Amino acid sequence: MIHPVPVPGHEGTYVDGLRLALFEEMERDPNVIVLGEDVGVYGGAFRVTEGLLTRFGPSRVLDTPLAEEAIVGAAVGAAIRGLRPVAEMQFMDFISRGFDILTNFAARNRYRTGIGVPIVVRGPSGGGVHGGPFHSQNPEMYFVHTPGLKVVAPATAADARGLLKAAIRDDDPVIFFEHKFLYRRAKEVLPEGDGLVPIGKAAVRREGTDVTVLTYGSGVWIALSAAERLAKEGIDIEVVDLRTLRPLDEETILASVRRTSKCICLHEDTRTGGLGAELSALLAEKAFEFLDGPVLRVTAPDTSVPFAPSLEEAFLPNANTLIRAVRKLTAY
Amino acid sequence: MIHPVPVPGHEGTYVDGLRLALFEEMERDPNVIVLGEDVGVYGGAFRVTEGLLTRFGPSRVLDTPLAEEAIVGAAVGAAIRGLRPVAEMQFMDFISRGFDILTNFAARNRYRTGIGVPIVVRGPSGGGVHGGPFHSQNPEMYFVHTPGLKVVAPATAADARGLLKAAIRDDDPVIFFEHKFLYRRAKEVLPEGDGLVPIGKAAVRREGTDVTVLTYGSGVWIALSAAERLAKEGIDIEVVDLRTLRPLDEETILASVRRTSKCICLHEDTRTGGLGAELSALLAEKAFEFLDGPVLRVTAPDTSVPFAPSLEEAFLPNANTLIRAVRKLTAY
Amino acid sequence: MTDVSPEIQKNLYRFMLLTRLLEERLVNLYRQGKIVGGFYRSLGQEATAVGTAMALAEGDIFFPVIRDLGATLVRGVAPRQILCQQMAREGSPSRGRDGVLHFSIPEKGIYAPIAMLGTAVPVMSGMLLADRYLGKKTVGLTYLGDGASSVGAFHEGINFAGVNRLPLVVVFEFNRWAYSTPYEKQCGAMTLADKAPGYGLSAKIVDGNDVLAVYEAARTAIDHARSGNGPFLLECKTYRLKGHAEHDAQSYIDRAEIEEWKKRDPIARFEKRLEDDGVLFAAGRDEIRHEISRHLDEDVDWAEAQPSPLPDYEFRGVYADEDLLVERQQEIFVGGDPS
Amino acid sequence: MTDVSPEIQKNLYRFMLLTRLLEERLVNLYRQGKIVGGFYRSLGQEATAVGTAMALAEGDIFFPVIRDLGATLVRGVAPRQILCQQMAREGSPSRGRDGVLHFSIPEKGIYAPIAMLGTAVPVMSGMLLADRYLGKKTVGLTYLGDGASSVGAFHEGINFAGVNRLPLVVVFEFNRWAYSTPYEKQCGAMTLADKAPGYGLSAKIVDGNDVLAVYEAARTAIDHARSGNGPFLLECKTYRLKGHAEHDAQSYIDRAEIEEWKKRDPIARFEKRLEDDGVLFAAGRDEIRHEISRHLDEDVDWAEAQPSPLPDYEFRGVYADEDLLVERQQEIFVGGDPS
Ligand SMILES: Cc1ncc(C[n+]2csc(CCOP(=O)(O)OP(=O)(O)O)c2C)c(N)n1
Ligand SMILES: Cc1ncc(C[n+]2csc(CCOP(=O)(O)OP(=O)(O)O)c2C)c(N)n1
Ligand SMILES: [Mg+2]
Ligand SMILES: [Mg+2]
Repeated sequence: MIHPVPVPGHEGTYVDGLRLALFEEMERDPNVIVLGEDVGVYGGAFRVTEGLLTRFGPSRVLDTPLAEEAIVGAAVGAAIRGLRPVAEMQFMDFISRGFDILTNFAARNRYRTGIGVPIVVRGPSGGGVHGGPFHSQNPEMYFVHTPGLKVVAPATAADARGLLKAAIRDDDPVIFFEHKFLYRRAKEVLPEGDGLVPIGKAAVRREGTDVTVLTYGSGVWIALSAAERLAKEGIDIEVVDLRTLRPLDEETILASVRRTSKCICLHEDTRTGGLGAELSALLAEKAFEFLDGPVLRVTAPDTSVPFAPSLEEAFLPNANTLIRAVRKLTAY
Repeated sequence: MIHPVPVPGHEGTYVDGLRLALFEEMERDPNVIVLGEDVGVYGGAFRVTEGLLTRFGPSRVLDTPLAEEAIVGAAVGAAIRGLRPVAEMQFMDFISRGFDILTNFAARNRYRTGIGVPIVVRGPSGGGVHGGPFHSQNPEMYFVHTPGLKVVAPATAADARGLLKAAIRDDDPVIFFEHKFLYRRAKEVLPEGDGLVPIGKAAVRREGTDVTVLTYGSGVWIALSAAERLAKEGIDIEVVDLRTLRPLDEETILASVRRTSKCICLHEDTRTGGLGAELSALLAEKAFEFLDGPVLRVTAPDTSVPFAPSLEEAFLPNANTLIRAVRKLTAY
Repeated sequence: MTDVSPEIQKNLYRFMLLTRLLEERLVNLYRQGKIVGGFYRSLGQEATAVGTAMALAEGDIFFPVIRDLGATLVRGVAPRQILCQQMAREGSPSRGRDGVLHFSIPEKGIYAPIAMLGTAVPVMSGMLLADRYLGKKTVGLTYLGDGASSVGAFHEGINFAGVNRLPLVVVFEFNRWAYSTPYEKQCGAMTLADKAPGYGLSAKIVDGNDVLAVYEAARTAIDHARSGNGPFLLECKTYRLKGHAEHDAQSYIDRAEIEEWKKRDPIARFEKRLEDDGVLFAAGRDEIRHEISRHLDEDVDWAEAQPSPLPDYEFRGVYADEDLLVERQQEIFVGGDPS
Repeated sequence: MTDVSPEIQKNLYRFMLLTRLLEERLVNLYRQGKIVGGFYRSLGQEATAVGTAMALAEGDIFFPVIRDLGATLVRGVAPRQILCQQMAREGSPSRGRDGVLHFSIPEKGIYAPIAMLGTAVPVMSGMLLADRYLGKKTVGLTYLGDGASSVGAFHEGINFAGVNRLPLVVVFEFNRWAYSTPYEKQCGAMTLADKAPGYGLSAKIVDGNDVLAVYEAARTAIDHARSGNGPFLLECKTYRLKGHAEHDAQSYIDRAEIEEWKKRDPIARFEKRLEDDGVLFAAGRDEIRHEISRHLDEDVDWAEAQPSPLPDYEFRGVYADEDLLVERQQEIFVGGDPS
């Protein structure tokens, strides 16, 4: 029993957005293939690829051995010969096993040889579901730091669809971080039409005048819920959903911070060397004169993601930690 | 014909410093072992382990198969059972193949299980010798971003010795980035005595009043040569050699920047998400009120390290690029 | 006839049964929403985990993977520790920091693997290298599913162990499935033991649902390794009677296949054999079962009464120097106040 | 007697000789400091690279590694391209961005590997998967040293290729050494071909210094792969007569071993055979040699006259959109002025 394919113009979850994107792109372009562990018969550990095998057959939907380097490597090779492979990591934590080929083969091939590698490597990242240290990671920065890759991290169902479609059509390797906590929690009407969302463009999710919060993935929802509570205190924050982490949408980021003059970077990834660092450096370089206070970071602490719900809750940034930072910054 | 073991109190190169550290530590502690590709009979591709096999025998100096994950994994296992393994990567670029075990096993073991993993993974990084995209990388940020690891990057011969000794004695996993361009170019008298240099302490290599340059590895020498030329223009820069990249010596960094009020982060690693980002964020958080100008970054651009000397020269940051940034910042 | 003592035979039985009954309790708790994260059963595979672990000597070491609950019990882990572990309560050997069987109890020779399958092989090789250097006669064991055999870390690790003739026994828990992926899609070799010549190793295939056969084969493998003959690949042919985890209804498997394997249930088979050989009869079995059940009831009550671990908002314990970077961690809670 | 045509035999000879003479030029340039980076010879291994590449059909693809200069020449790479590549001059197929044999010329079926040995195997598997899907009958070939066989990526890639029955031929260039590491320390298996059963593959061992034998075995392997029988492991037993690279004096090797292998020089052996079989005599060989030498002299002069590539201070070409991030790159030169 396969769940029906989601339909544009109707409500769908984040997973629906991803599924729809895969169906639409595979329908549109016969060179799009999907490979990964349990993506075929089973439809993926989180059911993102459900129904693809039935519709597109085993030559386009491949159940692979348990071997991420083979999955990523095969995707790279297939891309070099003209296909548009979408490789699933069962959990994004396991991308560590494809790290070498991603950062050294996929990322550098165009610069070295002129031949692009249009792959998408996608899968669930993030915490909040008690997955413990190896099923909750946010390993995006390893790839943001690697020239040649693009990194995308949608926060909404429509973006999950629109960005995945854009990632598949992109001529460069895209590492696509889905957030598993949002898989069935983020819902909305999926837009009519092709719903493409361009890579490299941030979205202002809430306009505000006092503080800009730069964030992505689960952080967007944290920021929006904090915004409501802060509004009651008369503090008006602007929430920028970065959506693409590499390349950053400097225009939107800078426009917002130049207007609010205060900025907090919020992410679920650990602190040191996280995206907040790059954002802070960018603002130092390009908005220094506009800043009326220090750029703050609200992030996870520098540990592994603990397993017990009580510990994980303390580990994850949330509306409270963000609100405290906003208050501190507005009081500055 | 093995080169004689370097002697404290005499001049030695950066490689001599490393060799001396290995000899001294293996002599001191029978639990120190060395493993890697060609480290035994051949003495290492860059001769850092030369003579160890003769002195300490094959049970402590292991020539391994060509397999970095096995090397790193075996080091981790040996450390868990009480040894202090020093694993060589023939080039630090190949650490990508041990990435999973380093970032997931070694880094997280103490937090997860209470059992520490006192390994050192060391090897040559950096460009300037026309090694091309895979023999010139500076992959330090992947490890700075990983909680549980320490990251060290000496710039001088004495530090190469003193920090390697400290790394071997450290109870946590240390990723030790040597700079191959400095291997035979950096020379000085290696101090008498044990010459230990503590992890986590930066060194002010040159005091100055106008601009702080935060840097490490090859950057230290670039900054020192720029400083001389800038002095002739009446610009007085302070050069801070970070030495340890994780944990950062916040005290020294902040003291310097609070004094000079201006800061440039200089590194050979690529720009986006490089250490400069973390330093900039740190200063935003803790020295915002002291800054009289934007924190600038002088780094390599976001590409692979190109092979041709003409291209590599354009890629690597140098005294000219630093001087231009200093002038811009002092004029701010 | 076997030369395995009745005492050991009864223990093999006891630990298989304990595994099954403990897992049944855990399934109940799972259904009540009390288990944290997924729950992975070893139903039908108890003989492999128990038989191999029973063959280890004091001081030997291993990494359990998802279906090796039985092995940890054999080595003396208390059911209440497992219950706390799976419910993420105080008293769990991982102190709530990790899940499933990811915990280290060095005194019992148990080490926490990471989730990345296959990585245990190079790490175990290093552990054995160290022990040999330190003059210990340790044998080390890694459990690997048919799926895990595809991981590059297995290759690098077993090759390293082979060259260094380390006393490593790889137990292949061949249960035909890796999540939903059948062996035909996992590997082109007839059997996993066929990998042995590629590393110059010895190997043996054993009926993984015959606990006596597993135990005897494991003894041979362990002796081989301990005697300095290098690693040994022991392939246990067994079957995963349940889905990958409790949420998985196994809809991708032909029911007939499952029914066929149910007939080879390792516990029922061993009961018959114990009876045929005159080692243990219905009354004795009932006694064992009742004793286990009684203890498990107490254990469940006790474990359910344990609190969740209290968060340490300083996030200590990442480095040997507990205070290292703690100040930085506190900044997360802007101003150091976590509340 | 062989059924290989005299034409092909002469070509096998020509390309082995071209490889050797070109490398001799390169060594000279190396001694003059004109080679950028290290220089790696294939002296003594020419038969393996040339014999295997000659067996490929038009449209087939491969990744050359450090000792496969001969294979690239067979596929039509011009010596002057190699000279420019090794001197990092304009005209090098990698445009000065990468070194050694790291360049891609898709029309000739040549793809640049990365330096991380073994990674070519999964990537080639993907290339062949794509070609099969696109209806092409491509066979792909990866060269792997005995050292490279230890890398996890080889394992994952060949297993993937085996399960998918991809038309992949792995040529093991078994030359006993990986840098200074002898095979005994590399792998516990008798031969690399012993890895085949572990993936359900066919394999063959061939005298890698007998170019005809290599060619014939490669044809068999390639036919096998192209006919849908899955990957084939072809182990060529050869020997690295020089050090790992020019800087390496091979002091770790017993001279007698090298002398022994010098006697099996593939070019001298083939010369004798050609003569015995009446295919090519001294005069014909001299003619070939002179022609090659004359061209190489011109090529060296030409290549030495080429300029170094000019830096592009905007560092374009990292992404498909050439302008992407270029502004950011220019900031490196604070203010956009690189001079
Ligand atoms: C490297 C890696 N990739 C993916 C996973 C996710 N995963 C966990 S268990 C599993 C299936 C394991 O199959 P197998 O090794 O046969 O063991 P079994 O479950 O059958 O006991 C998968 C895919 C993982 N743990 N590690
Ligand atoms: C993964 C990886 N580790 C280390 C190296 C460094 N390295 C380059 S060639 C080489 C030896 C290769 O030996 P082998 O595979 O036998 O090939 P051969 O040189 O004998 O042709 C080494 C260690 C590398 N290129 N890749
Ligand atoms: Mg299995
Ligand atoms: Mg070799």
